[in-house]
Amino acid sequence: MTKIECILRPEKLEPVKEALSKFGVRGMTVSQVMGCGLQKGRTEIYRGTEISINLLPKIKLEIVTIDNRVDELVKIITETARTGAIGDGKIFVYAVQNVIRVRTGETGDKALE
Amino acid sequence: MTKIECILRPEKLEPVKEALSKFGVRGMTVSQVMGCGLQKGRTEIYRGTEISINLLPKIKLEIVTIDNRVDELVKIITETARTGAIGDGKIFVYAVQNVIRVRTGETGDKALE
Amino acid sequence: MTKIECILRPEKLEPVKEALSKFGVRGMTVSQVMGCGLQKGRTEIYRGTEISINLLPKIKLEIVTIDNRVDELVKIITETARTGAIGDGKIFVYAVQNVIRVRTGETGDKALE
Amino acid sequence: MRRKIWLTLGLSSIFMLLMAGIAYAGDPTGANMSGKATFDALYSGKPLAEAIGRNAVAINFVWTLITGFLVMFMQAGFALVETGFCRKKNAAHVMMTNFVIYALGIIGFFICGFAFMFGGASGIASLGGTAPLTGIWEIAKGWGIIGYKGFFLNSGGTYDVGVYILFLFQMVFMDTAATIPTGAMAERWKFSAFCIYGLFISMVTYPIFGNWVWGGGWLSKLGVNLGLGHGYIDFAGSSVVHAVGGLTALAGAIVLGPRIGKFNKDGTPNAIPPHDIPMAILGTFILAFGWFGFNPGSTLAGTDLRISVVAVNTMLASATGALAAMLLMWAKFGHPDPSMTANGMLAGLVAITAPCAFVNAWAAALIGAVAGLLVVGSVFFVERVLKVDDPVGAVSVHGTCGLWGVLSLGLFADGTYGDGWGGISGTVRGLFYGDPGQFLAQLIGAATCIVFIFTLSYIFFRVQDKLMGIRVSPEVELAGLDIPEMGIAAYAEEPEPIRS
Amino acid sequence: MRRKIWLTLGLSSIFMLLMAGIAYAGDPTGANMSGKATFDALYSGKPLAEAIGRNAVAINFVWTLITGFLVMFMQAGFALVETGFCRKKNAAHVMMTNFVIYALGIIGFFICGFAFMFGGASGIASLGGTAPLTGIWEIAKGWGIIGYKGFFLNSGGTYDVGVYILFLFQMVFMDTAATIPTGAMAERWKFSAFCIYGLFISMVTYPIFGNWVWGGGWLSKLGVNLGLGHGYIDFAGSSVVHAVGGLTALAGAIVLGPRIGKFNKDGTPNAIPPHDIPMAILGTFILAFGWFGFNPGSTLAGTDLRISVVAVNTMLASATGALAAMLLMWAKFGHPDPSMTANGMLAGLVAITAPCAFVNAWAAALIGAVAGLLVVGSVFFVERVLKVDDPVGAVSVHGTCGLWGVLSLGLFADGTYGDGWGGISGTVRGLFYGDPGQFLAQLIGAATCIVFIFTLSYIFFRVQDKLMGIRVSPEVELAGLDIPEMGIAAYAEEPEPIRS
Amino acid sequence: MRRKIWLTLGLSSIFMLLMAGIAYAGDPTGANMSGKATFDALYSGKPLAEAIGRNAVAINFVWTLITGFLVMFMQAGFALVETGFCRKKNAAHVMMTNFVIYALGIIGFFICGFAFMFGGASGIASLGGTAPLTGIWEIAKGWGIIGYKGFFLNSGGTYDVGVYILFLFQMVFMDTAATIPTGAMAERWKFSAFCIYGLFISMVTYPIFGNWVWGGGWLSKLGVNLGLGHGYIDFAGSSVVHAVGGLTALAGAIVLGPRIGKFNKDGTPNAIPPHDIPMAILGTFILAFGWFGFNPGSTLAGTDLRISVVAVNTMLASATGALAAMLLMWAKFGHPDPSMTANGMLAGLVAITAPCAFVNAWAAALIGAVAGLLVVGSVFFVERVLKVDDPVGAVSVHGTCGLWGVLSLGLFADGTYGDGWGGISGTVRGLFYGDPGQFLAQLIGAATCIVFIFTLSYIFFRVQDKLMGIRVSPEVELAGLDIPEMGIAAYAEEPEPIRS
Ligand SMILES: Nc1ncnc2c1ncn2[C@@H]1O[C@H](COP(=O)(O)OP(=O)(O)O)[C@@H](O)[C@H]1O
Ligand SMILES: Nc1ncnc2c1ncn2[C@@H]1O[C@H](COP(=O)(O)OP(=O)(O)O)[C@@H](O)[C@H]1O
Ligand SMILES: Nc1ncnc2c1ncn2[C@@H]1O[C@H](COP(=O)(O)OP(=O)(O)O)[C@@H](O)[C@H]1O
Repeated sequence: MTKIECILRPEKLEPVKEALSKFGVRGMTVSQVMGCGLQKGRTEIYRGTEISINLLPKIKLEIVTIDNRVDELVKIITETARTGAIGDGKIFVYAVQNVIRVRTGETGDKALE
Repeated sequence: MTKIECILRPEKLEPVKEALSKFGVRGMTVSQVMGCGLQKGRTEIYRGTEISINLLPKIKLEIVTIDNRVDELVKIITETARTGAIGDGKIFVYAVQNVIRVRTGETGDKALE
Repeated sequence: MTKIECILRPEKLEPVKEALSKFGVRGMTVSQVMGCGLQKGRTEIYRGTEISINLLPKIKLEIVTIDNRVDELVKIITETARTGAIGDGKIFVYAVQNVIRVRTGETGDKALE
Repeated sequence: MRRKIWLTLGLSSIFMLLMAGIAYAGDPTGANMSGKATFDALYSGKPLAEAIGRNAVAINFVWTLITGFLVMFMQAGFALVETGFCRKKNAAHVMMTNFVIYALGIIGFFICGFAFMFGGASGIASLGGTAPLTGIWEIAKGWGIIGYKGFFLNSGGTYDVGVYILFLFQMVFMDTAATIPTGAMAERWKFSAFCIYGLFISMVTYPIFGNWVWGGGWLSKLGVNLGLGHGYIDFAGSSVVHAVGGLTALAGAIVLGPRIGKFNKDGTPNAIPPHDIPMAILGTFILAFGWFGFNPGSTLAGTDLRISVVAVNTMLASATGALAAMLLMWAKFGHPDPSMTANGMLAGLVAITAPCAFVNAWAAALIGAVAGLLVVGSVFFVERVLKVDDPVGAVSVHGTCGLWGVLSLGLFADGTYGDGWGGISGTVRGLFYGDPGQFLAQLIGAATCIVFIFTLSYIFFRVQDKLMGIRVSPEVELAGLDIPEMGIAAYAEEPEPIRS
Repeated sequence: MRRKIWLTLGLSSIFMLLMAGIAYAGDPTGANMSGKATFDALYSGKPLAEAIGRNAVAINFVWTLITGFLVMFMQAGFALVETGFCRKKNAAHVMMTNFVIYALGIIGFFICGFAFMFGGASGIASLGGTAPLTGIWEIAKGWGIIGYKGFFLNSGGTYDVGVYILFLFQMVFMDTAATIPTGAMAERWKFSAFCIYGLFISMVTYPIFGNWVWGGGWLSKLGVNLGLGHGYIDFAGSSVVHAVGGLTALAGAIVLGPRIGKFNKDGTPNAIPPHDIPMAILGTFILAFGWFGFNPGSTLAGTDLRISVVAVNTMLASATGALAAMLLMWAKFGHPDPSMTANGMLAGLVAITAPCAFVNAWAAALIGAVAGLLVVGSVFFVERVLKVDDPVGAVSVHGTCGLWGVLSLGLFADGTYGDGWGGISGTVRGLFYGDPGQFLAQLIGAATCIVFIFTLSYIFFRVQDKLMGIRVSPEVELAGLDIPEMGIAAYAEEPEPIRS
Repeated sequence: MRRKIWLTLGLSSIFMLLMAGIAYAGDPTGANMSGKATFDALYSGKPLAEAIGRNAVAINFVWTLITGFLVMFMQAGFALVETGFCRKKNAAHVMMTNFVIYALGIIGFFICGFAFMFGGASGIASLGGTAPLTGIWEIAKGWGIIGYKGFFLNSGGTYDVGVYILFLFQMVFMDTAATIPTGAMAERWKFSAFCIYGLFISMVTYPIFGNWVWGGGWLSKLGVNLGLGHGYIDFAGSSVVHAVGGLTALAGAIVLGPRIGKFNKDGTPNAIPPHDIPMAILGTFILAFGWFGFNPGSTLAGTDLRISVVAVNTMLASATGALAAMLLMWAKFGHPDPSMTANGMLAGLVAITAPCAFVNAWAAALIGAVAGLLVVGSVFFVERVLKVDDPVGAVSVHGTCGLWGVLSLGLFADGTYGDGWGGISGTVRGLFYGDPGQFLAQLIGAATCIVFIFTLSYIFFRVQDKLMGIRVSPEVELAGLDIPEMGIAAYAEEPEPIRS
């Protein structure tokens, strides 16, 4: 089993969710994060004094899936979330040792069905 | 070392925390996330128009522990967090390469003691 | 590729960010979490009744990096974030299977450049 | 761009300076105005005394309306205090009960509440007389029980400016009482059940007890009938409004039971922290502001210059109440608890409401300080001894301190005001100033309030609970009442841009 | 430490008790005051009738100013309602438009708006006459179109207490109209474009239509000139203020187009949930409070005791409006929608604004209830049929219900008030009370309002859009207008200590 | 279910329509009321002039009380502005200082502040005379320094309606001054130290300077004693209230030092963004609303029709202040900074406070605009030159613009008002209208304010800091003052259901 962790633009959450749901992905976990990367943040002015904002709001989307769907999922997400401008985000892929469904106690791939 | 990442119902945080603390677990990290799975969300109506809410509030609980306590911990959490209804959540288990305690610089299992 | 996940005191975010940026780290993701460990929380009194607050606010900082920079990064973070008092936080290190840059579709180490 | 703006600023300044030169032909102080012309426009042909009297009535109308508006604004204060002290997940629900009670109360009072309460209030001279209000039903001569004129502001010729102004002023008082239980019963009360309650208090309990005190009913006649001082006196409603609200709240909170998680198995309470302290303090400020309508307005007369004393007493008691509660908490627990300090100010205000016109400044300060201590004690008593869960302290603030208020009048009334009150000549004096009869009257009134209001309300809530259930399900309570009951969360937490 | 505090409390109590003994030599009720001395100080040597008239003017000044202040406070209510109903990411922007419109409106009205509107309003007896306001330009005798005295409160001797008070009272009314479109056009309106709009409405459209109704213009003369009742009557501004605001809002929202994401490709609407319900309800309370200035204050006279009827009617319509909307939503969708309930209260208030002085309590309740149902229907109509995106329901609340308000006057005016209004002797009666002419006048007024205001505003926004663009870019809209337009987020979300 | 609701709605409509038929026997306009009866009830047997005078006093009581209440409500405005501009982690603390200062101030003023300030204010005719206030201590004949009657509203027969009303009105002014430093000193001030400060300003500095200007002290006698115009004039308190507050704030902020992180090592400032802009703007609205009590109320007389000019001037200056600050920021930094725009409105209000009764509309607009520019410059000066950290701009808004206000009176007073002021016959004229003496008096007053208030406050804070420490520890400051000092966070962030 594999975990796909995506850092996305907040406004891309809806389209990505839809694309995944069309593809049959049921489970995912979403959280609000802040990040910086090549995208450098911006400068604001409050009462005439500059503030540099170098962490920008992003969405973290986590999907744990059976191994053989990883590539497809990554493709869908990449395509849907891309705008081509700096700040589009990154996807990180990790190995998962085990998954347990709390409700039933099922483990492994079964817990993901 | 292993990381146990649990997605739970928000109201189960307190009982799980208590159960773990009885079992002697000292360290954990908690965050607020939103998720969907088999549980399908709900529909609200605002000013007569439907909104479908398909991400529901969940709690993410992360515990990094020495390898041989994993099974016990998973058992405790599963039992405490279970209601039997859809939406109970999932537990993901990952391998951790190293742990460092910032205060002392200790690493590995030591850092978890 | 490796992920360095640090749980830090909120007030240490700025200094750590600066130290990393001096070292040339461009990408990171930050989120607000709550945690407990050796640090035991505190007791507040509201209208004469005690509330025990056992989860304290922390910052989670995630950096995915090429393998050979891990040790240096851990060192920098440990040194900058340390106060010597309980509650300084922990660093967890994980293996990352793959990284994809959404904008370009680049993968692996390239996606981290 | 910048240049343009500077240019504009410059030019307009010059223009304005030029205009200064223009000669003024108007009347910039009113010195040249003809008062006679206004006299003719308003009172043409009327005798001077008639015109003077009409001016006096107009002054009193202006006073009574504006102070009434201030009291209406207190609804917002209650809404904020209660919502601020509750949890985020119930914020829309608590807000909504406080909002809808205003509308429900208006309708209930319009239908019959006003008629039951003031149907026999007869003439209020300062408002030009309210002639049509002559209907009161008595169980014996002088023992009035309930009024019966003014249904829909229409029956028996009550389409009358004097009647309407009385309705407005009294309606906002009633709604103050009605909104108190929304605090004590918050975070678990079913909205549909609440709506029915809203009609009940505005049409039944409040008007009836109100009739006895302010509508010419039996409690106000204890002086004439039994020789007890000037009869039961509650100047602006420590009991009629606040204790009624507080006791209803107590009955309701008992029937509802505590919120899930409030008490441990061993009966010890847990603290459930408020979600927005600034909101609650803003609400307290609004209440303290509105109280300057509540108390001084209750003269129904701007021509009664005692209004200045009433206002100062109100202010002093609010201050000593807040400080006493703050110091007590600080001394006991090491912090000047903001929520209890806010409760303390309200406690002082509630307590001074009954005696405000009859006591002097030092007594007002003392009454407020006692209320500030009392409210802390009462909160602990309600929570730890009675084991009743009152999220905002409504029972203690309004119930306990309301009762203290009416008693304090019986102690401290200093004999400088109230000549002829309750049909008894001479001014009003409390126990410490030589009139134990007045204190006795106050005791009877307070006891009546407790017995009548608590009993009736308790029965009402019990019966209603049997018939329809007045509490939401545990699932709804745990999830928060906002979405299941209101269909919407108070604060949308869309995953939207957040700032670093 | 504790001991010390107790000691202090104890000692000060004793001290205070001691002070009670001190004899009072003052005048604690005002009974011994010399009214004669005040008479001499204020009116020395003046005839009694002159003095009585001056007192009456003073009463009316106090009344008009204070009610005007209440209306000014409604600006805060609008700001909260609109901001609460919008999204977090635009909260500073919405708040700021509501804030700046107040300042812009003052300046626009000061420069020429007031002169255009009231330049020929002539004498208002209750305020001691506003003698200098005699300039109105007529296309034919008795068909006034625009006023021309009072520019900068300075031209033609208008530095005059009567003129200034009229300015203040009318300025806050104008600003109410001006702030309405900030709701319907929220979350996508460019701030610089908004600023220009602010001058446009306060200097052009509002004053001109206002002149026709309140400034002695042709609509107010339909009675004298054409025999239609007492001419077009809008007591406190259902049309002059609210429909003007609502129709301008409609034109603006059409030109701006809907927010991104509001409508699906098939034209079905999406719900965009509000970010702060308690804020919106607090705003509604403030508006309902301020409305007690809006309607009763519009007598410009505390000596006109009808103010009590006006106030009660206002209150009743607000209640029935809220309850009708709530019950309708509850019945249709299963929840008492808080945002629509709040809209319902405002709808009732808007509707009763025109007829409040001319109808009785039951009619007020009915007018409010109809408005409460109407606003729900109108919201659906605007959204689903017109496909116009109005985030806060401003078009429906102020536009639709404003028009219903002026018509309802033509139906329900009961003939107890308004003798001599519009230069026509006899009281004002609606269709149901036997005067179809009055209803016709109301129809003409309403139609004029729609045609004149909507057309002019639509042209204005279209031209402005051509010239400078009135909508922000999609990127700005998606990111939220706060940072790009205001330079700062409404709520800083620094990663700072959060509590468990 | 749905059907039932429709049924109910239908039936009640029919019922109401039926009721319309009922004949009305009341008095729906007040036309049939007997003014004579009210005359007899209130003034039976009194001469007509006495009755007229009493009516006038009643008008003035109503006016003075209600405007005083509005001023009291400004406390809520200050609390919101200051809290909104500060950070989340200190929100409960900032709110609490603003809340508790109200209570502390009442007590301090009650004990001796009022007596020091107004002990020798003697008769205020419009309020029926305040006879008992005759105690002032003079260093030489006509050079009063401090009053000594009215301690506890009790000494020397001051249990008097006229004295009480003066207390109420003046107390809320004092509390306005007292709450200003809570802004400049926010986010680092120890609560216990703050409490002592609260007594200091309300019992010592404010009353003494106030005595010199409003209590019959030496500054008000510069006209009679030295021939400088009408003596130092500050109509509603640009200096007495605002500059006193602002200068005390400056002294306090200097002694406290800047917040951690405010200045970099090289002395350049960092921006610390506000946590709630809508809250701050709501507060600004409340302040602007309350200011209509502040300035017009300061006539202490509704019978003084100049109140309309005062109110309009206040409104105009608030608008030009806001717009000037907004345009300046927009031009310089590309955004109409909301926080500075709000500061600008307050700046205009502060500046017009002294001259509001003596100038005309165009001058008011100009004074406000200058204040709007001045406040921006002053904020930069304080932050970048003085290196003083003032989180909310209190020093600039109240200090700088307060001083500008009193000087502007000396420039622009136009000679239409103030006959007999300060014991000097003739109206008040500023430099531009021919009276340099008046301007000189204003300069002396402003200088006295700076020297006296700043020095005394600075010494006070320094000494207090030595004795007990007035600043929280760095740990507390970093963590936020809410939990360590108040025991509770302003906003509970329990992990509770959040919405997607
Ligand atoms: N090395 C990294 N480790 C963790 N998170 C990262 C890393 N690089 C980027 N991110 C996350 O991805 C987001 C987008 O990165 P950015 O470099 O701006 O995008 P891109 O390079 O694809 O244009 C960042 O805001 C941050 O949250
Ligand atoms: N494949 C997945 N990847 C990531 N998170 C998931 C996944 N499946 C479920 N979750 C998380 O677990 C929560 C509960 O899942 P759900 O399927 O509703 O529970 P169950 O199947 O145990 O009844 C979801 O809200 C989501 O946050
Ligand atoms: N075993 C663990 N698993 C997950 N998170 C942990 C663990 N131990 C500690 N943490 C996180 O690290 C934070 C600091 O831990 P703590 O033990 O108080 O620090 P230290 O031991 O270095 O003084 C905690 O608040 C928690 O968020």
